[in-house]
This record gives sequence, C-alpha cells and structure tokens, in this order.
Amino acid sequence: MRAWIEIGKETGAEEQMAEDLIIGMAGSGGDGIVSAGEALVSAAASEGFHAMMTKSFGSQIRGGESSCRVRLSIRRLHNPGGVLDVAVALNWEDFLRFGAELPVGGDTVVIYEEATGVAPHEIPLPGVLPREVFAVPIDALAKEAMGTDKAKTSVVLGLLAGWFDIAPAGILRGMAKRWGKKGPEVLSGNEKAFALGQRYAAEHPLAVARKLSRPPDERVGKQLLLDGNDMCAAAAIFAGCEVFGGYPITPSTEVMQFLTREIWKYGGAVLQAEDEIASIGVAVGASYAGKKAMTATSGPGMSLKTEILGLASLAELPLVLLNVQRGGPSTGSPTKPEQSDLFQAAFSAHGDVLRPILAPTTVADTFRVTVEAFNLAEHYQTPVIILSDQEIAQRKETVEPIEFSRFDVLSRREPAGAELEHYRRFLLTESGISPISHPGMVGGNYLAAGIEHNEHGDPTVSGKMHALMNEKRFRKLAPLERRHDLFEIVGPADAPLGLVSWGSNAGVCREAMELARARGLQVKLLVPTLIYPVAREVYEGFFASVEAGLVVEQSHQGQLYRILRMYVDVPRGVTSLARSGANPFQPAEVAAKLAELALGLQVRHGRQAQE
Amino acid sequence: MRAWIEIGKETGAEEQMAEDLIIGMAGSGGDGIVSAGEALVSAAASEGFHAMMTKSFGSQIRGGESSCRVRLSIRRLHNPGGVLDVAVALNWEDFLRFGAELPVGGDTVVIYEEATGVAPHEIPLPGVLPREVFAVPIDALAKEAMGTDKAKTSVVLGLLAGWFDIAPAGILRGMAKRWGKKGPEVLSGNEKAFALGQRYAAEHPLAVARKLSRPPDERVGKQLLLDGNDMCAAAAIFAGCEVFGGYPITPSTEVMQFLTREIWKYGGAVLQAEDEIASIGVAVGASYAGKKAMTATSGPGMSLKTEILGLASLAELPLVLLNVQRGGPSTGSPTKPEQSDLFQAAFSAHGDVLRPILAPTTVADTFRVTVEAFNLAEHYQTPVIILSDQEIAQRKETVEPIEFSRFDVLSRREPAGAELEHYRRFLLTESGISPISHPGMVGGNYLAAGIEHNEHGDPTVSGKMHALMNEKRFRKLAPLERRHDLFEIVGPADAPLGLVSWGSNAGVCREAMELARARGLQVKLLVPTLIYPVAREVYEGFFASVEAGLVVEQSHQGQLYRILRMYVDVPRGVTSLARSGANPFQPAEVAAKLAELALGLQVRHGRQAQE
Amino acid sequence: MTTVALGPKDFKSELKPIWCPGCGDFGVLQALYRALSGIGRAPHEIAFVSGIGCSSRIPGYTTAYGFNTVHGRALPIAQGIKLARPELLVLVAGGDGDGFSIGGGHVAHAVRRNFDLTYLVMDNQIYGLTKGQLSPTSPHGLETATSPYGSLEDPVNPLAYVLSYGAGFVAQGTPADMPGLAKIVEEAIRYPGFAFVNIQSPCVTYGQEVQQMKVHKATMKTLASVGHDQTDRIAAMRLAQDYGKALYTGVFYRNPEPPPTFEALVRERQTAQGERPAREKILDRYLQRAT
Amino acid sequence: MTTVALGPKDFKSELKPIWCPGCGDFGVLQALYRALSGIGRAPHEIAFVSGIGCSSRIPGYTTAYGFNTVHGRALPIAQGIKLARPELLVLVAGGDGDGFSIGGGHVAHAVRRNFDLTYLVMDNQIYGLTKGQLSPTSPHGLETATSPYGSLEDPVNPLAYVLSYGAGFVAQGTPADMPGLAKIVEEAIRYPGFAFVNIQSPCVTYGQEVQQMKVHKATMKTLASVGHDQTDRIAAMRLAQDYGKALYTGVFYRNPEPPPTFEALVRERQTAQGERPAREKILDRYLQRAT
Ligand SMILES: Cc1ncc(C[n+]2csc(CCOP(=O)(O)OP(=O)(O)O)c2C)c(N)n1
Ligand SMILES: Cc1ncc(C[n+]2csc(CCOP(=O)(O)OP(=O)(O)O)c2C)c(N)n1
Ligand code: SF4
Ligand code: SF4
Ligand SMILES: [Mg+2]
Ligand SMILES: [Mg+2]
Repeated sequence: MRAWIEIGKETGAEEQMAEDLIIGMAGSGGDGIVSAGEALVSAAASEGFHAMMTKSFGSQIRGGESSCRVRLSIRRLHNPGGVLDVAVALNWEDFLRFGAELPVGGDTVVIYEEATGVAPHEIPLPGVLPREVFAVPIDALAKEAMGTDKAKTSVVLGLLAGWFDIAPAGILRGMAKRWGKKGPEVLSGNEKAFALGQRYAAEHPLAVARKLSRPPDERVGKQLLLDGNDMCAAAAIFAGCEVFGGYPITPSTEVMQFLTREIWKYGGAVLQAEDEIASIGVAVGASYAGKKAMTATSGPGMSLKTEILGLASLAELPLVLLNVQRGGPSTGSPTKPEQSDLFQAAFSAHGDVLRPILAPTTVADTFRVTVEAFNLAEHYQTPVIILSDQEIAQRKETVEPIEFSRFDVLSRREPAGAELEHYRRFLLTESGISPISHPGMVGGNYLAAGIEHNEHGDPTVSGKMHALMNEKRFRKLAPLERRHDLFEIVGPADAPLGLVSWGSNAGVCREAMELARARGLQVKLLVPTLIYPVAREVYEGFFASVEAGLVVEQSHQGQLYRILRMYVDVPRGVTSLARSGANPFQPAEVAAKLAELALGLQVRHGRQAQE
Repeated sequence: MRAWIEIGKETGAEEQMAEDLIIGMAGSGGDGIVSAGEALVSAAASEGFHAMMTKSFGSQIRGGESSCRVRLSIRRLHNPGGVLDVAVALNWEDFLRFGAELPVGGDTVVIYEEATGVAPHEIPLPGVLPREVFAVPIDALAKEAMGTDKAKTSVVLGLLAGWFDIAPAGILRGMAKRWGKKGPEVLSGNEKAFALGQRYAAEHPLAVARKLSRPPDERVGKQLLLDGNDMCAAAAIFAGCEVFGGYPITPSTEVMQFLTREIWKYGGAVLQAEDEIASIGVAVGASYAGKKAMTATSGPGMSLKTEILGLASLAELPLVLLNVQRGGPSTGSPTKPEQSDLFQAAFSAHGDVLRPILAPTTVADTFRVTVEAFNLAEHYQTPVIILSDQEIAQRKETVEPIEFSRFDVLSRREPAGAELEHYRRFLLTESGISPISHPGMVGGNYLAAGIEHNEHGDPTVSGKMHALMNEKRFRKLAPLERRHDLFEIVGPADAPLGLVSWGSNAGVCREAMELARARGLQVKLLVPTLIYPVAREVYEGFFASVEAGLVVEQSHQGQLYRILRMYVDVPRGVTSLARSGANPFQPAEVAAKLAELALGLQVRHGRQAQE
Repeated sequence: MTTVALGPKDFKSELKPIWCPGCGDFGVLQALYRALSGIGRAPHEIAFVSGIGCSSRIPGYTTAYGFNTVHGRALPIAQGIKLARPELLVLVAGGDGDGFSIGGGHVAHAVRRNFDLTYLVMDNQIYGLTKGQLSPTSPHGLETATSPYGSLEDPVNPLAYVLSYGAGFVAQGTPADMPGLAKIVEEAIRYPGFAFVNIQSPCVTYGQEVQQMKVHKATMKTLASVGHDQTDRIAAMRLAQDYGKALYTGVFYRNPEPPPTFEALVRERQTAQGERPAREKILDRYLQRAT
Repeated sequence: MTTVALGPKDFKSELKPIWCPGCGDFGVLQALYRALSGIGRAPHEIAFVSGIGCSSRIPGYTTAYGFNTVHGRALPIAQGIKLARPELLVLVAGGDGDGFSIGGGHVAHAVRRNFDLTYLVMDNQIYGLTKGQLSPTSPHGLETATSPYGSLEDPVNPLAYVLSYGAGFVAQGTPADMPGLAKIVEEAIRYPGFAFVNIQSPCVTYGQEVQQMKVHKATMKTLASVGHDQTDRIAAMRLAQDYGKALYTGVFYRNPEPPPTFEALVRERQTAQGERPAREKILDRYLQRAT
C-alpha cells in the first residue's frame, strides 16, 4: 500500500516522505536501463529496504526495447505496484512500447533524455500531463564524465539518488564492485557520472521534494535478493532433488542454469536433454530409480511433457514439474506473464488423472511451495506441478533469511521387512499409498508400466481392477483437500465481500484489499497455495459469509474461477475478474471493483452501507 | 428396449417370439468366435434385422481370449444391451475373463462346450444358475463334419440358427461367400457342421422355445453394416478431406487403414508419419496449404499432439482430430472403451484456447458428426476434436442408407478482390472470422506463426493486441452455443427427472429412459453432440424443469458433469453417475437409479408420485 | 507454375529483422534473397516453413508465404504442405537446436521419404534465442549457460547424419562467403528431392570465438579446392567426419540420378486408381445385399 | 555390486508371455536369460526398460526391475535411471517402430552421451502390437495394413544410423541362432558404454515371408565368416549398408578404446566440486551484505 505522508506542514519545508516508491525506466537494449534497476535494487536491499524489481523486454535478443520497474519500500511488498511515482525514459519510442506495463499518472515525476528534443509539455503520454517533468541531458552528462555515453546508467542512478535520496552509499558500493574490476578509469568515470547526476538533481529540485523514508537499522545487510527461478532451484536442492532433466525455454531456463552450477556439489546431476519429452523422461527414470527428481519448463514444453506426465501418475512415481507460465497459446508471448496454463496443468493428460498443483505468490513464497511440492510428490507418489509465472520467476525481490529448521523434508515410504516378502508394489491400502521400492533394493523387484496393472504391477485388462486402481489413485490424494495450511485467508471471517486470487496476482489483491478496507469495505481475501484438487471445504467455509466477490487472475477465460465452479457452489455474486496476460491488474482497479460490488450489495439489501 | 412377448398362451405352444436377442460368445483366439459373430450379424443385417456387434479381446495379439456380443432386433438399436439372452462359452476360463462385459442372468440360455467336462448344474457362473443350460459337443460335431475342429464356428452358427431361427438363409449365403473361395470341400464341411448344429438344436429343444421375430420384408438387402472407424473415414472423404496424417494406435488405426485404401481415388493422400507429433504436423501443414486435413489417434497420441494442436488454434487453421478413446491414463487399457479423455480434449493445450468437441453416439451418428466436424473446422478456422470411443469405433452396426443430399459440405472463407489488396490474415472482424488465404494464392501472402501476432500476422509482444486476438479467437466460436441442432432432447419438456449422457453411453440412456417411462416415470434425456464449448442456454432450458437427474458417463471423475458445472448452474438434484471404463452401464441399472430419484422427489415433495 | 524475372528485393519483406547486429543470419538472408531471384518462382508460390529460434525468424523477412511453426516441427509441417500442394516451392529453415535436438527425430524420415524440400540449418553451435545454452552441435567441453563447467557429451554431426540417412543433396556454406552460399542454396533448391544445407552462421552474442565471421573467412575451404567429387558418397562421408574441425563449403554429395520424389509417387498412385468416383459411392461396399 | 552365480532360470519371471506362438521374441528372451546368467548381476541390480510394442513386453518376463514405459521413450527414461544410480545394470529394449520411428529422435543423443546402456531392438520390420502396419524398417514397396498398395518410402537403416552416431558397440543377431545371440547380448552388456544390438526377430503373424526363422537360418552369415574386423568402423559402415539385403550376425563395431561414460564424467564432476556443503548454505550468495 502506498502513501505520501505530508510532513511539510509540520517542518515548514515543502517536502514529502515516501514510504514506498515505484520507479519505471525504459530505453533500448544497449542503454543499460536494466543494469541501473539492478544496481538500485541491490543497493536498496543492502540498506534494508524491501525491494522488488521486474524487467520487461521486446523480442530482440540484443538491442530492442527494455524496461524495468523498481519498487522500494519500508514495508513488506506484495507486488510491483501500479502507477509509477517516477518514470525514466531514455527515449520515448521504447518507453511507449511498454504501455500498461509502465503507467504514468499526474503525480508521476517524469525524467527523460533531453536529447530526444521533446519539450516537457509535449511529452507523448496519452491522456496525462504529469506535474513534474524533467528533460535531463543524460547522454551529455555521461559524455562529460567518461568521454562516451557508456555511463548513462550511472547518471540515471545519480539523478535518482539525488532527487529521492535512494541509498546513495549502497549504490556507490555496488558501483565499486561492478566497475572496479574493469580498472580505475572506468570506475572513476562512472562515479563521476553518478556525481553529475546527483548534482543535476540538487540544482533542479522537485516542486514538492520527495524523500524515501529509511528502513530501521536492524534490517541493514540482512536480506536476500533473488528471483523466483533461482529461489525455486535453491529450494529444490534444499528439498533433496538429485536429478534434474531439462530443456531450455523462456522464462524457466534459469532454474536449470542455477542447478547446473550447484547441484553437483550436493551429489546430484543435471541433464540437458534433446527435448522436453526426454527431459521429463530423465526425471521419471531417476524417480523410478528412487531419487528425488524434477523438470522445469514453460507452456510449449508442458504440452510436450503431457504423455510422460500421465505415465508418472499411473506408475505412481514422485516427480516435481515446474511450469513458469508465459503468454499463450502456442509460442504466444514468451517474455510476458500469464496465468493461462491452469486448465492444462489440471487436465492435460488423457484418462482420469489427478495431480496436485501448487502456486507460489512471491519469490519468498517460492521456497515454501517448492519444498512442499517435493514433499507431496514423495509422500503421495505423484507428479506435482508448480505453476509459477514469468513475473514471479524473473522478478527480483528482497526476502527475509529463511529459517530452514521450519521446513520438514519428506521422503517416500519404502517397503521393509515383511512387506518385501511378497512385495506388492500397488497394494490396495486404505490410504491409497503403497510402499515403493526401487531398483537395487533386494526383494522389491516389480514391473512398473503405463499399462493398467494389478497390485503386483502385472498388466491387466480387467475393468474391475482398473476401477479399483483409479479409485486408489484418487483416494490417496483426498487428504489434500483438508490441508487448510495450504490456504491463506486474510480479513474478517464474516466479511460479505470476498476476493480470491492466486500466483503473482495474489499480491495485487492483497494490496487491493488493504486499499478497500482503508476505505471501509468489509473484504476478505483467500489465497490458495494448493490450486488443484479444489479443496471444497476450504472454499465453502470462505464463501459462507460472502455475498459478492471476485476471483482475480490473469487469463482470458478466468481459469481458476471455472475450476472452482466444478467442485464448489460459488455464490452467484462472486464473478470472474480476468484478462489476458501482460495487461496487469492494478490494486486500485481491483479496489474500485470491490467498491462497486459493495454498492451493489447496499442496493440489494436496501439499506445503508456498513462503516 | 427388450421384451419377450408371451404368445404361448394363445397358440398353445410353449413358445416366445423375441423382438430382440442378445448373444454373447467367448473362446480363445483360435476358436473363431468373433468370425461366428460376424457371420451372424451380417446374415441378420442382410435380412433386414437391426444388428449390432461388439468385440472384446485380451491383450494377446493371437490366441488369448476373445469374445463378441451380437444384438439383433426388429427395432432400432441404441446400444449393445445388458444381460445376455444367449451365452456361448467355448471354454469357461476365457468366458469368465470378460466379467461384466458378458453378464449372464437367470433367463439366459447358456450353451457351452461339452468337452470342458463341466456339468450343466456346475457351470462356474458366480451367483446365478440359468434355467436353460446346454452342454453341446461342439468340438466333436465339428470333427464329425470336417475331420478337424476347424468348423466349430459353423457348428455354433447352426446351433443358434436352429434354436432361435436366426437368419439361416443369410448365414448359408455368407458361408458360401467365405468358404467358397477355399474350395468345395471346405465349404461343404462347414455346411455340414452348420447342419449338425441345427440338428442338435432341433433334437434338444429349449424348455420355452424362443424365436426371433422377423423384420418387415422391405428392409431386406437395404442396410449398411460397418463400424465407427470405417464410418468416420468414409465421412471424412465425403466431407472433402484430402490429407490425412496418421500414426497407428489402437483403437483408431482402422481410420488410417480405410483412408489409405480409398483416399487416392479422390485425389487425396495419407502419410503415415514417424510419430503423432509429425502426423498432426502433416495435417496442419496441409491445412495451411488450403486443403481439408485430418489426423486420428487415441489417448497417448492425443497427449503428444497437444503442442501442435495449440499452434493450429493460434494460427487459426482448420483441422479435424479424431480421438478414439480407450481406457486411460497412460497406456492404460488399449482395447477397452472409456470416456475419460474429455478433460484433455477441452483443456490440454497451454494458454487460453477454445476448440469445439463433438461426440458421436452410434456408428450411424458418426457420419453426421464427422461431416459436422469438418464444417465447423473450415467455417471457424479451428481445430475440432471428435471424441469417439472404442465401443463405437469398433462395433459393427446396421445403418440406414445415408441420404447424402441432406448434408451440406462447407469450405473455408477465402479472401477475394479488395480483401487481397492490403490483405490482413487476422483481420479483427465482428464475427471474429477473417478470410484465409493459402500458399499459391496471389496477394494472400502472410506469415503464419505460433507467436502472438497482429492483424497482418506479424509477431507482436503487445499485451493489448494479445487480448484482442484472444478475444477474437473466442468470439468467433460464440455462435456455437446457439446451435440447438447439435443437441437432442427426448421426452416431455416439463419432466422433473432429467438424464444427460454422451457418446456411446447415450444409447444406454435412451433405453434406460424408455424403460423408466414404461414404468411411468417422467423423464427426459439430453444428448449433446457438441460437448464443448458448453451451450449454457441449451442446458439451462433443459434443466429448467429438472429437479433431479443424472449425468451418465464412463469415467472415474464424471468429466462431462464437471465441465457442465463450470458454465451452467446444474440443479442440485442432478448428480454424476460415472465409473471407470470397461464396466459398462446397463439400461436397467440407470432406470433403477431414476426410479430411486423419483422416489426421493416424492418424499421431498411430500406427495404421491405422478403416474 | 509461373516463371518470372525477379530480383533479390522482391523477396524482402517489410518486417525489420530483430537479430543482433552482426548476426550471421543476416548474411544467410541475403544469400537466400539472391538464390531465390535466380530460381524465378514468385513469392506467392513459395511456402517457407521454420521452427523456433533466432534463425527460425527468417520466413517473416521474406515476401513468401511463411510459417513460423513450433520448436523442432518444421519438417513434418513442410511435408504436409508439399503433400497438399506439390506445385509449391517449399523451403524449410531453422537452427541447430531446432533441427538436431528437439527436431532430430524428424530428419531421417523427411530424408527417406524424399519430398522435394530444401532444408537450411543455421548452425551456430548454440541456442541463440534462449540466450546461450548448449546446443547439440556445441563441441565437447564448451562452457555455456547450461554447461558452466563444460559440456560432457560429443556433438551431433549434421552432415554425417544426413548423409547416412541417404539424402540426395548435402552441402555446407557460410555467410562469410555470401555469394558462395547463395549459389549453394540455389543448387539445393534446384535439386529435385530432399536437399540439406548446413550453414555455419555465427552467433555474435553467444557463439564461440572460433565460430565468428572473421575466423570463417580465414579458415573456410571449398570442397572443389580439395578435389572432392560431388557424386562420391563415400568420399563425402569421409569429409563430413571433419565437421567441427575443418570448415568445408560446397556440395558434399549430389545424387547424380535423383530417385522419384514422394509427391511424384503419390501422384502416380492417385492416377493409378483411375477415374475419381462420386463421393457418395464411398459407403457402397458396406451394403448388405440379400443376394 | 554383488557377483553371484545365477542360471538362466533365475531371470525368468512368473508372467506368461502373451506373444503369438512362434514369435521371434521368445528366442530373444531365452538368449537374454542366458546372457544374464553369464553376467552375474542379481535381478534386483538390473533395471530393464522398454517402450510399447510386442517386443517391449520383455521386461515383464524377467525377474529384474522392469519399466514398460510409453511408446518410444525408453532411452531417455533409462538414461534417467542410470544417472540416478550408475551402479545398476540398465538394459533397454523395444521394437523397430518404438526405437526408430517414434523414438528415433532419442537414439543419437543416447549414443553421443554414452551412458553405459545396452539397447536391444527387436526388429521385425513391422508394427506387431497394432496388427501389421508399416514400420520404419519395412522395405520399400511392402504391402501392410497401412500400405495396401505398397510403401512409398525407403527404410531406415538402424545399423548405419547408430554407427554414424558414433556408437562404441554395434551388433546384430537373430533368435534363429539363439546361442549366438546370447553371446552377442552378453558382449553388448559387457561393453562399458552405449551398446546397440539389432535383433532380427521374426513376427510370425504379420511379418514378411523372407523374415521368418527358417529363412534366417538359411541366409544368416556371421561377420567373422566374412573376415570382418570388429575394430574397423569404416568396414562396419560398409557392411551395414547391406541391411535388408544380407543378414549378418555378430559385432559390426566395438571401440577398442572405449571413451569414458557419461556417468563417469558426472561422478568426476561431482568429486571435483569438493566437499558437500550443508543444504542450508544454498542461498548464501544472495545475501545483500552492507559492506
Ligand atoms: C517446445 C519448445 N521448447 C523450447 C523452446 C525454447 N526455445 C526457443 S528457440 C530454442 C533453441 C534455439 O536454438 P537454435 O534452434 O539453435 O536456434 P538459434 O536461436 O540458435 O538460431 C529453444 C530451446 C520452445 N520455444 N519450444
Ligand atoms: C504414443 C503412442 N503411439 C502409438 C501407440 C500404439 N503402438 C503401440 S506399439 C506400436 C508399434 C509397435 O511396433 P514395434 O515398435 O515395431 O514393436 P513390435 O510390436 O513390432 O514388437 C504402436 C504404434 C502407443 N502405444 N503410443
Ligand atoms: S543471439 Fe546469436 S543467433 Fe540470435 S540474433 Fe543474436 S547473434 Fe544471431
Ligand atoms: S504380432 Fe508378431 S511380434 Fe507380436 S507377438 Fe505376434 S508374432 Fe510376435
Ligand atoms: Mg543455434
Ligand atoms: Mg516391430
């Protein structure tokens, strides 16, 4: 939640303290705008700010447009925010290409390259004329500092540090680290550029100065800063993953890249396979051999993995599959986030299949969710899908140090003693879980297969046995629906307004809810970690008080909303708020919808709104 | 619907006339039990009976158990029926392997091989002792006729013709055709075996003789007899299919086998590809090139085709994809029917995708559905999935001659004239349908792609354009939901009891409804041809009067029921009646459930049942 | 089939390539424009199919009908096009990963079916589009984003593979010699059957030092200059073994007696079936006559 | 790794094969039992992976750990097993369709990674399980259920392909000489690296006349009898060209200096990384220190 605290009245100075600042920057590939964002966010993180950064690119590999959005706050952040507080445009063409991803409002401080030749009152922003607009000779200042335009990034950092007091010490430390390696000239040139930027800011003060409030000292130097893909890979190692089968695909490749650097140290291995079918094959083979295994991909790869995913379900093999969702269908929009692979995750394999789907909501959350995914996979002997998305996967976020001792790491239940005497791999137990052996284990020998089998694993054409085995495979997952800990409910239990959201959009809804409650609306929010199977009980409990509400997600069809309807009697007043990817929801927008719903309720009830 | 008409009382003779007869036979692979069934059914078909035959095998290629079920009637048939009227067991081991597929009741006439050494009162049927049981020396009679046991099939045919008066002339004609080629000895040996069978029957009359009523003369020689796969392939040719890309898989392979015999004559071609991915690739390529194209497969192949299926949706290419469902998941039960690939058909591709799904209910219906599939594909420029199943695909059925003139054959809308001047392949029209060109057409040049595109087909990363294109791709299919002609509703419009069923199970429900109505229940039945998208309006209209009911299908999860809930407020009293494949529903069973529901309604309403 | 006089520019579309400045694929594109202008088929008679990758963007930069399909599946889709409309000129292009990793299973079958297709692989020994991972042609030991300590496997040899699949035309080129490449591509297009050109197309952003244009210029050697006989398959096989070591350009093998193409056999079969029956006859054989 | 004295019967499971009487796969199974009894690894130390097809049923008929996976994917799954537990003996089996049609894309990569796997293909030149359709090794012109007027394409040559992929061990056998086949299979298992055996295993139900046991017995010729040198890759290539014409049995090629296996390189890499850190250290590098 954002707030400008007007302190000018008290101090007499025309100055606001900002608790939260959103900066959006765009330029062309060579401009280093993304490095500027990275420098900013890591400086801020080291000084104890909560920070978050998302990047967005055009389709070029090099050159082309690129942008980033940095959000800094003294409070915990849930999403990269809506309208920018500060916009930096190295050129307008590139900036405008990002449209709704970099929204500018009347309060936005706009900083742009003077050399574009655009006059401050003519900046090409459709429908808005911000009050504070600065045409800065960024290029010229860089040349002044270094002789070339290479130091533009440092000028921008200087401007931001100067105007908003953002972590100048941290930025300088970062510059020393980054440029120090390239020799003293490069470093001093950049330092000079930074100083020129600061000076420019000092000489051109904002009409209403805005300084970023500082976080408490005890936070300094204690935070992690990383993205969702790295977090997922790290969590996989923590959870005991020993084999990863992968094939590169944007935006999931970094998971493989992390693991192929690290996993060997832990006795594991990565195999980059020839395609996604082979990569899930490698993981399934490793799991059959008794090791924890994982594969990761995005939409097109998911589609290819479908067949072997079904095999893993039928052969009851543990497996973790990460899908970092991007814009679909088909090749779609590979660099943009979307939440439109949920239907596929739940229903892609042929036949009657049930496999758990989990979704993280933030980078920090990705750790918990990944460990949980391995635990579920191993405990229930099933593939588990983690549905992340491009935003969580590739955005950098500050994370509190993880208390590893809080996490249990489970392993599969192996047969022992008498169980191995006449071992039946698919024993029809009450829980539906049968002890699982692996090659190398004396007495555990059995035939695994994609063909329907009897308790021993031998192929059968019996319809009766098929029904029993289907029933077993569903029965074993039934306890999942009572895992209340995999759902977070925020807000008053008896609220008549309800929000449901998942994945990266949950963070938007958290803030939307806070906005709405600040305006006096009685709202609560349900964020599922377990997306599928649908935990009826949890939703029915949540919906019990709800008369109107929204299921908010980034897909054309509103896929979670539809899936909920399959199993839950969703109240009529609860509708789907959904749209295609890369058209992000803003907290204020969701809050406004809630206000509308509240009004509707008042009309319906024919009485005054509650405070 | 079955009925033994007691005519004994009038004529004084202990004899019943059967309007409908269900014969189940089982033996081991070499016994020719399936040929016997085929001979029977084609003889009956040529004499004007409505006839239906299903086969079922074990997993062996040769040898192993095999069985068939033949149903003959003077009335139109909707399903292969439940409890057998006549059971023929060449040995008990094999017969029993088919369990619920060959159910025997107290009224079943049981005929079995005497050489099994089992006494008639000791036949190993669990929980039932049929009143009429005959141990016949089938093997011995065959040897008497031919010197070898090769003529067992003919003995069985003789027995059936003798006892039940089934089309003896037709059977003899068939034998002449089949054995005539092998020389006069073989033919006369089989004829003799047939005669011995007839004689045996004459010498061992049934306690209550049962003769099959004869169909009206005008039906003689006028029927087609074929299975669903052949029907589908024939319909594809009629609809103008010119390219078929395939890869063998049970139980869909016969479609490719038919086409590879026939399609060349019509200027088309079949390519057996290296796998299912390539086979759908071939079809998509052909469609892009402007020809009507098709691919066919079963579950595992569907899973592999997922990615390119998504490409066809995004690139808006017409395509017909047949999935002959078998038991899943994974390799599952390849020779058994199931209706468990519906979720996959609707939701397998990543991203937001909508493609129509059609399902035939009988062999005859397969013609209409296949032509419709091509029409929808071409008109809406979309892949269309036909969900058949092993039962429809491989059962033989009598079909009335098709009135071809009743079928429209549509083609895609190509651009012409001014449209080609600044051709925009993905023009955002009101209907959502844009004229489609193909290579070779002057001025129609464009880039097709799996990447999201603008109206010209050029790649775009714009979230706004992505939303517009998603919207277009869904909008164009919206009219489908108003295609009332793709739904059949039988029964009184105001019935409080409702049945919904699809695919091969619809036939069971038709008969169930008739049974229930004969018992005075007020029931109606909805059979959708269009399974997805869900036509809300149609279902809401149907459900308006319904207080209780069933959605009947052959899958563990009750997939249609769940999909209906996604889009329709299904009345609470309507529940799912669903179970795994190869455990077929019986009409009587469904009727009994309806009776229960009716009772429940009465209790609920606190008043007497309606007549 | 129309034959028209066209220049390279007639094949250039308005779409601006998004390749990195200096990418080898620019040169390939130029060579292709030039080759096509020598062929004389109008853009609308050409279907140009690709998979996914930097290189697979190429159809969009031509005025032909383009189909930028999915990763690794260009060949099956191209075969479908050719089967449907044998009169078209069908070109296929993609990267080393597209063609020999995910798409590797389709190559042998495209070759043995022998459709008249021209398959251009822009082999940069890296995954360009996904930013620098191991490709199937990356040499053993190469350090990439997915092999930070060096790759553990031997590379694929596209030339040797396609030769052993029995292809009738196998060649190699590099944009470092653009006119030479244009000639090779033109010859490949003219070959009546499946033709494969491996193009060593440098990735300036993620590629190895030794795979850059400058090095190519210094090291490339035409097959003619080593006295190679294009009709000698065994010799071609032997020279192909040097893939990754020497950079030979030119035609490794050209079948002097091209066998009939798949589409020709299809046409023959269609003709052999005689006159086209009415579609309404299709069910006749299923009629259960009573006589 | 335990070494125990085991007889062929120790590898025979209770499951009764459902192959057609007379199917060549029975002989393959016998040969395998015999080969395994010569190896001395206990059944529980063996993982036996297959795809789908008549031939792919084979793991179920042994007492080893079996994995009858999906059509065409046995090799990747086997590689996963070997990567996870290099100490296991991993066998892979399947049909010609499974291995060279749908699974064809995986073969080259399995070969070039060089896991220590033994891959047995029961090549009957037909799709048995689906009842007699064209297979990739079916000869040109063959009439099958899907080629009623004869096939239009040239067959795959498994021997030549695998040799050109660079495999260290390539052999061929037939159950018509069961003891000979057993020996070849045993040698393949003993080869430390990827080993491929093409087994001409007749399909009595849908196979061609010329591919039956009787004909094999009459025409097979050992490679030794034609004076072939197993270490001569070029000669092996030449002889492999006769696939489909002559029935050679024995070892076409055995690399006299087997290179390190993939699993050995993996082990090396793991060791090179030094002592295993605590898993809790995994996020340390992301700490934003203030100094
Ligand atoms: C099914 C699928 N898997 C993975 C990807 C991601 N991907 C896109 S291009 C590519 C490889 C690019 O390498 P190459 O084919 O050599 O082409 P280049 O970019 O080097 O020209 C990959 C892995 C994808 N788009 N689809
Ligand atoms: C994905 C998939 N496609 C197709 C099939 C059907 N299918 C099963 S086995 C087989 C081919 C069998 O031929 P081959 O591999 O040569 O084995 P054989 O039966 O001849 O031993 C096919 C096409 C399948 N099970 N899965
Ligand atoms: S990444 Fe490499 S292959 Fe891709 S455009 Fe850039 S230079 Fe070319
Ligand atoms: S069909 Fe052929 S391969 Fe299959 S079991 Fe029978 S003989 Fe063997
Ligand atoms: Mg490449
Ligand atoms: Mg075979």
